[in-house]
Amino acid sequence: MAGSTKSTTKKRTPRKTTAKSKATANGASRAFTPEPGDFRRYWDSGHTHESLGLEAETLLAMYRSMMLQRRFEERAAQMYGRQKISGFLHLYIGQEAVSVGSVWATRPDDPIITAYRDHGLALARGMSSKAGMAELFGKIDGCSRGKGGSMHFFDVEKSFYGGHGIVGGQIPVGVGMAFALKYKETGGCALTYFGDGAINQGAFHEAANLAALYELPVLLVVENNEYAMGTAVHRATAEPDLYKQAYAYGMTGAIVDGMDVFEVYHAMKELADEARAGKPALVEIRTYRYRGHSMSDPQKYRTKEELEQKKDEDPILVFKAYLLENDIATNEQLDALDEEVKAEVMEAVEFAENSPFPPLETMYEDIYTQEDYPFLA
Amino acid sequence: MAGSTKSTTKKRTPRKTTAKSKATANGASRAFTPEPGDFRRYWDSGHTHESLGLEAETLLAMYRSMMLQRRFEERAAQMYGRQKISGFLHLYIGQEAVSVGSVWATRPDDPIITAYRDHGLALARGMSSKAGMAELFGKIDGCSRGKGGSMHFFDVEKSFYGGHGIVGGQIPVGVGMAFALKYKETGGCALTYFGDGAINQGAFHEAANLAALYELPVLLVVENNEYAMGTAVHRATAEPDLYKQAYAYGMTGAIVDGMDVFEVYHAMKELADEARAGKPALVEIRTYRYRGHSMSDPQKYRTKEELEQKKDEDPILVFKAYLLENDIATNEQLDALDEEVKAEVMEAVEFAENSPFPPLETMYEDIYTQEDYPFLA
Amino acid sequence: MAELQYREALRAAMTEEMERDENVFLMGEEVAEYDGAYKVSQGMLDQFGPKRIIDTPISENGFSGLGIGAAMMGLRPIIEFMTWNFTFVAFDQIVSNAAKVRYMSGGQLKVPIVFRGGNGGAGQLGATHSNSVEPFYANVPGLKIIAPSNPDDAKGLLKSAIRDDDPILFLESELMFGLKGEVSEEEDYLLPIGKARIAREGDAVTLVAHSKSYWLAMEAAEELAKQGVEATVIDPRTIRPFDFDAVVDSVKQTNRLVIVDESQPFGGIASEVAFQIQQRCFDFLDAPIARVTAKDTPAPYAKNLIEAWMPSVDEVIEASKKVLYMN
Amino acid sequence: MAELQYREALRAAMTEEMERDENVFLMGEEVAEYDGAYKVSQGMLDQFGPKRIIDTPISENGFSGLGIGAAMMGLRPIIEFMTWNFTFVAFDQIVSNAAKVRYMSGGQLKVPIVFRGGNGGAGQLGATHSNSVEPFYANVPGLKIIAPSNPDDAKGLLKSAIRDDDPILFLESELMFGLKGEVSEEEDYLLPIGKARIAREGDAVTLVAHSKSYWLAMEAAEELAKQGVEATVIDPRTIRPFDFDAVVDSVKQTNRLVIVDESQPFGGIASEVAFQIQQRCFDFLDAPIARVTAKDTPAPYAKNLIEAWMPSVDEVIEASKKVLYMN
Ligand SMILES: Cc1ncc(C[n+]2csc(CCOP(=O)(O)OP(=O)(O)O)c2C)c(N)n1
Ligand SMILES: Cc1ncc(C[n+]2csc(CCOP(=O)(O)OP(=O)(O)O)c2C)c(N)n1
Ligand SMILES: [Mg+2]
Ligand SMILES: [Mg+2]
Repeated sequence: MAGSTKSTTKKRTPRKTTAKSKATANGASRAFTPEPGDFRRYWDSGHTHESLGLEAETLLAMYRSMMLQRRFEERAAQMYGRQKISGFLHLYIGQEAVSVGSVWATRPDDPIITAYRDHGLALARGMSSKAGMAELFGKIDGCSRGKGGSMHFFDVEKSFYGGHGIVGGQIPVGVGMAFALKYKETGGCALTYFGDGAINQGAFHEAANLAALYELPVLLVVENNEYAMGTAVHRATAEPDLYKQAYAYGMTGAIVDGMDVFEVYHAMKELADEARAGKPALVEIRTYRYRGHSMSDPQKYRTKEELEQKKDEDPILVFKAYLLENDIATNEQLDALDEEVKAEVMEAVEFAENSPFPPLETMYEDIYTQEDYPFLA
Repeated sequence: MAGSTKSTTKKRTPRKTTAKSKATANGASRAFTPEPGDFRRYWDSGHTHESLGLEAETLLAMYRSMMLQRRFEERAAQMYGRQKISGFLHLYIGQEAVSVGSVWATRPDDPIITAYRDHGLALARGMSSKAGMAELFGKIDGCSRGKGGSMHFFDVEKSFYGGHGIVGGQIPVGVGMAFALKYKETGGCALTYFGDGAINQGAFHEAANLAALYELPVLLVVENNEYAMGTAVHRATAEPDLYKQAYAYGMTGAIVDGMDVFEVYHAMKELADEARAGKPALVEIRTYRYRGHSMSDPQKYRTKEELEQKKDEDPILVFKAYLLENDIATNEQLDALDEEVKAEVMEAVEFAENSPFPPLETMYEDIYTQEDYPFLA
Repeated sequence: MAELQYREALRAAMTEEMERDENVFLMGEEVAEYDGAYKVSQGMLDQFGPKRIIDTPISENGFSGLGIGAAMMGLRPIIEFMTWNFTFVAFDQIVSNAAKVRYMSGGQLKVPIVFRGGNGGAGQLGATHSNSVEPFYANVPGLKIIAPSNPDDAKGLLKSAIRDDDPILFLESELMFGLKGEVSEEEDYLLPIGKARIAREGDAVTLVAHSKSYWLAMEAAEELAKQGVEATVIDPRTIRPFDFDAVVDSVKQTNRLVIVDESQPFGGIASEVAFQIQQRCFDFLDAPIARVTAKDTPAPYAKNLIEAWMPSVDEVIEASKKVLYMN
Repeated sequence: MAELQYREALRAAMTEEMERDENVFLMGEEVAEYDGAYKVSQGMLDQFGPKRIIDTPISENGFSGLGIGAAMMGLRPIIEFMTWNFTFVAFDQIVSNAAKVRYMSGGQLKVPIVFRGGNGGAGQLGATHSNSVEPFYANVPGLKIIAPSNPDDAKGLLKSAIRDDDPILFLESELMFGLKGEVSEEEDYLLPIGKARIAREGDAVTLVAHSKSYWLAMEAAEELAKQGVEATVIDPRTIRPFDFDAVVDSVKQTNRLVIVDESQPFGGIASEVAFQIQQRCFDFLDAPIARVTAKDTPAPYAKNLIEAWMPSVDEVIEASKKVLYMN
């Protein structure tokens, strides 16, 4: 670039910018570093149950919930094979530390909303396995009266708001739940879950901005299980560190080890409490799904080795090892607990099997609150 | 938090994260700073026309274009008052350094797409003022045959792809134009403009991610004129430094003084050349609109003082001062140029006035390429 | 009775309901500090404060979803769209969530929300800004759709809509916001959702028309009356559910039907009304059902074109004469 | 003739057109490395490479718009939607841009793009995943809509669609992807867009049915034939423009019309066909036009409910008998 020393050359008064820049001269480096974001790492923190203030009893309840989710879904997969269940069935297996860590870290009436991979969070939050299994079977005693199926579990009494099938579509709704909590000043925090694939939906962007702008009590939790169907994160998202997107909204961004229930617990507790005070966060939980995306997934997008290696990190095995090594439970106790859970699931299957199909007239129910709505014939 | 010194406590092997964390211990600070983004500042750089390699002749052409845009729109506003023009009319007055800096910095066949505030970019890119004015009048010789109006200027021969009325809707389209350039290996760069309000649309987020993911030759240029209708940026966007959103896409983020045509020129040239090589950027140009949002805006959202102060920064006045102070033109020359431009605009008005309304049958033209499409009667 | 503008009637409805129920709030672009893009919410920020009158970013998908979530939790949001054209970016929230979440939850949830704003042509705004959205949303079970043609209906129906527990799309019109009319001063003036209004009775032909088109139908009816043809004019007021019974009753008298509907024709409201009436009044019809709609093209900008594009009084008269075999 | 699955016919059409014209490319979720969610694009990544077979993020609005921009610049994109349900998040791009940009530019631009994917019910998928989108898009001038019922039509029409210079919505069906049928081996097998196919001729009643519903109509016709009732079955194949002439011609013979249309009823295709036919065949109709559609409710999950919700052969037979006054 030609030098410019002409003395009459004048520049107008510069306008202010909010960003601090390094010294700049004609054409010189104009790279600069704006204020860094608020980023947190919940990983390898060396937590113990004591450091987190968790009683032995609580640990066993958490472990039981993880097992229940696992066994429930293993059985559901089997029932799918027997054509008792139809449509899409997305299993949560491998992600149970996320649901359990979250639920135990938050309040029973903190509303939860998630996508179609919803069995785990629903059961963790206390949905009865009977109502869940009956829903999969499409029966009238299902949690959604047989109208929703696997992708649309609901249990509003337990503050579980679904189960949503359109990728990303539940994120603004979750932010709206937070809006209601703030409006009513309940002190609650809305827990809004979605997948790594969903973060690429415009709905995420709009919802995140609204959450931050209105200072809503919400955690936007992205369960990064490394794949959206067959697409690895880095093939879908230009910046594969998803938590960094928090920066765009001036929001806290956190990365959490989702195979470690203690890390999830700690992160969700701390961040939810900040959210209650009007400081929402984007929480990226790194987890893994051991099964295919849905029931008909050839899974060519990952190697057997990858899968095997990941199985070493199985959050249930890891937690079990912790319980044993720390003398919180014996092997026998845990086996008994497993048997108990299996029995519960078998009961749920039986319940679902015996529950009637929804009577045909229920097709026209639960659409409008208006009783005499005149449907077209 | 209770201390945890129990010696049997074991932790499983930690998983890797991509982010470097500060030393963490139980409950200790887990805040961390990930790699910084690629941010650039084009502001107060002390550029001169020589440092930018711009000839006097070029400077005068740039100045003329800025004046043409200004006079065209002043006259259009007058014609709106006389009800020669109807519908929405969004004036670009104050933002002319953006259009001119951009167009002169890039190639004539680099496709441009923008929102409804489109007169400035269209004229800068060489649309005839006659075709523009006739479009505003809704006449058959208008740039869009009288079918588009102010919000939908098109001049495809000049690589000007509109003029789009749905806020944010043109952003994915602009990224698609870049996709075509890359596919065809033309070396072109798609220039995609939108407002500060538009950045809050999901369309921006999806488009930005696609641009970065596919390494498309595109500049996403947000013309931050401080308001979206009556809403100041900080009331609509949680992080009012819009350029920071680049970080979410691992993209270059730039902030540019949009009242200084040299800064815009320099930024657009440099960034477009990087984009041509597959490195798209989000370019925030800080500018200002002197007129109301559209023609019926009471403008209560800003003070007279603010407006007056901003008028001191008028990009045309600033540029004019530069031309005079650096002996590139005399006052008389610039006045003559102004007269010339005014005459051109008057001719355009006359042309528009005399152009016929579109014949009624043109209503059914330009919808399908198919000649005999059977429209419903 | 008080004379109010259409926009004032809407404002009165919102204000009264917000005074009555603190769970009602209003959210949308420019509704608060700007007093509303079309001044419907003028002064409401002053009265109710920023907690309940809330400006949004230009994020229709986001704040529609936000409203749905808030409604699921027991609030009663009124979501203003600057116009219904901009709901195409929020289509998924309205169709997949507002309409379906009650069903998919087996009735555990309800979504008491009102989405409202200007619909249809509004002058020379071009193709992206002149959509009538009835054909898109009327197809969707789970929604209710209201489109009042005058200030009185606007007030009575909006109040009912805000109290209704189902999601409601409330279609207004930029071109009618300034329209003045007598509005009931009854306390708690509530009009029933789903009931048509017989605006005029005549035995020669039935004209069905809602929202702005209603005024075309009325003007045409006056004109026809001068020519000795007395028309019944029915304003359905609600699009979903549609008061087909009212039309059936009338057609059984007049044996002729013209539907005026500013939507684009393919599968619009007029088509559905025609289907229902030919089914239920087959033996009563003396002529094919006719419709007057926008033309089957995108909306043009030029003054002469957009005027030709929109349904007109002349076209209504012509269609009426056609079903009467008068031309 | 070769026997191909519906998905293979689609693949053959895309492959041939991509071999012929290097400006054609395929983009969508899982179309490349995964070989397509429903294996329509199986092997195409291997043949054409990643420049032309492109996986996308789950960003329907984004990549629809991307396709439109690419088409405006002279490419010929094929955009696969995993299903049409997911286009509700891309509604604005399709309705505001693909359909209108040519008009708003006064004809300077064209948008030669094909959007394609599975449409309608596909088993027990629940309300968000069972939409028939015809009622939404057919209303929009600027678009063309094609919905083939068999592999032969799928191939011939998709090839024509890819060559067509207008934006085309191509509606397939998850439940038909495995359907086998004879497909012409003619080189450059192109079928005309906008022309119905008369699949069966009979003089008692006309059945109009597209896509999956076509097979219901055919089965009902077989059943009716056993009872001595010969039906004409018309597969319109294209929804916009719709070949009303073919239906008119037939109804003038049969005097009775039943439309089978898996969409939800209000303002669906059936309504528009009914409007047109009552208008053009008023004096020929011996009975009210009947329709068989999905029920006017969101789609339920339970097996028994979803079966009752979808149009069925029995309902088509019943409707046919009704217009024949046989029951
Ligand atoms: C808008 C939309 N597009 C596409 C789909 C189809 N689909 C269902 S799940 C899925 C992958 C989502 O991945 P992710 O968000 O990572 O969640 P995960 O399945 O891993 O839990 C896709 C593409 C959909 N349901 N909605
Ligand atoms: C999706 C959508 N929502 C709302 C509008 C109405 N609208 C038109 S312009 C505008 C403000 C846009 O502001 P900005 O993006 O900053 O651009 P500027 O007007 O400042 O150039 C709004 C809300 C629209 N056209 N499209
Ligand atoms: Mg995932
Ligand atoms: Mg702006």
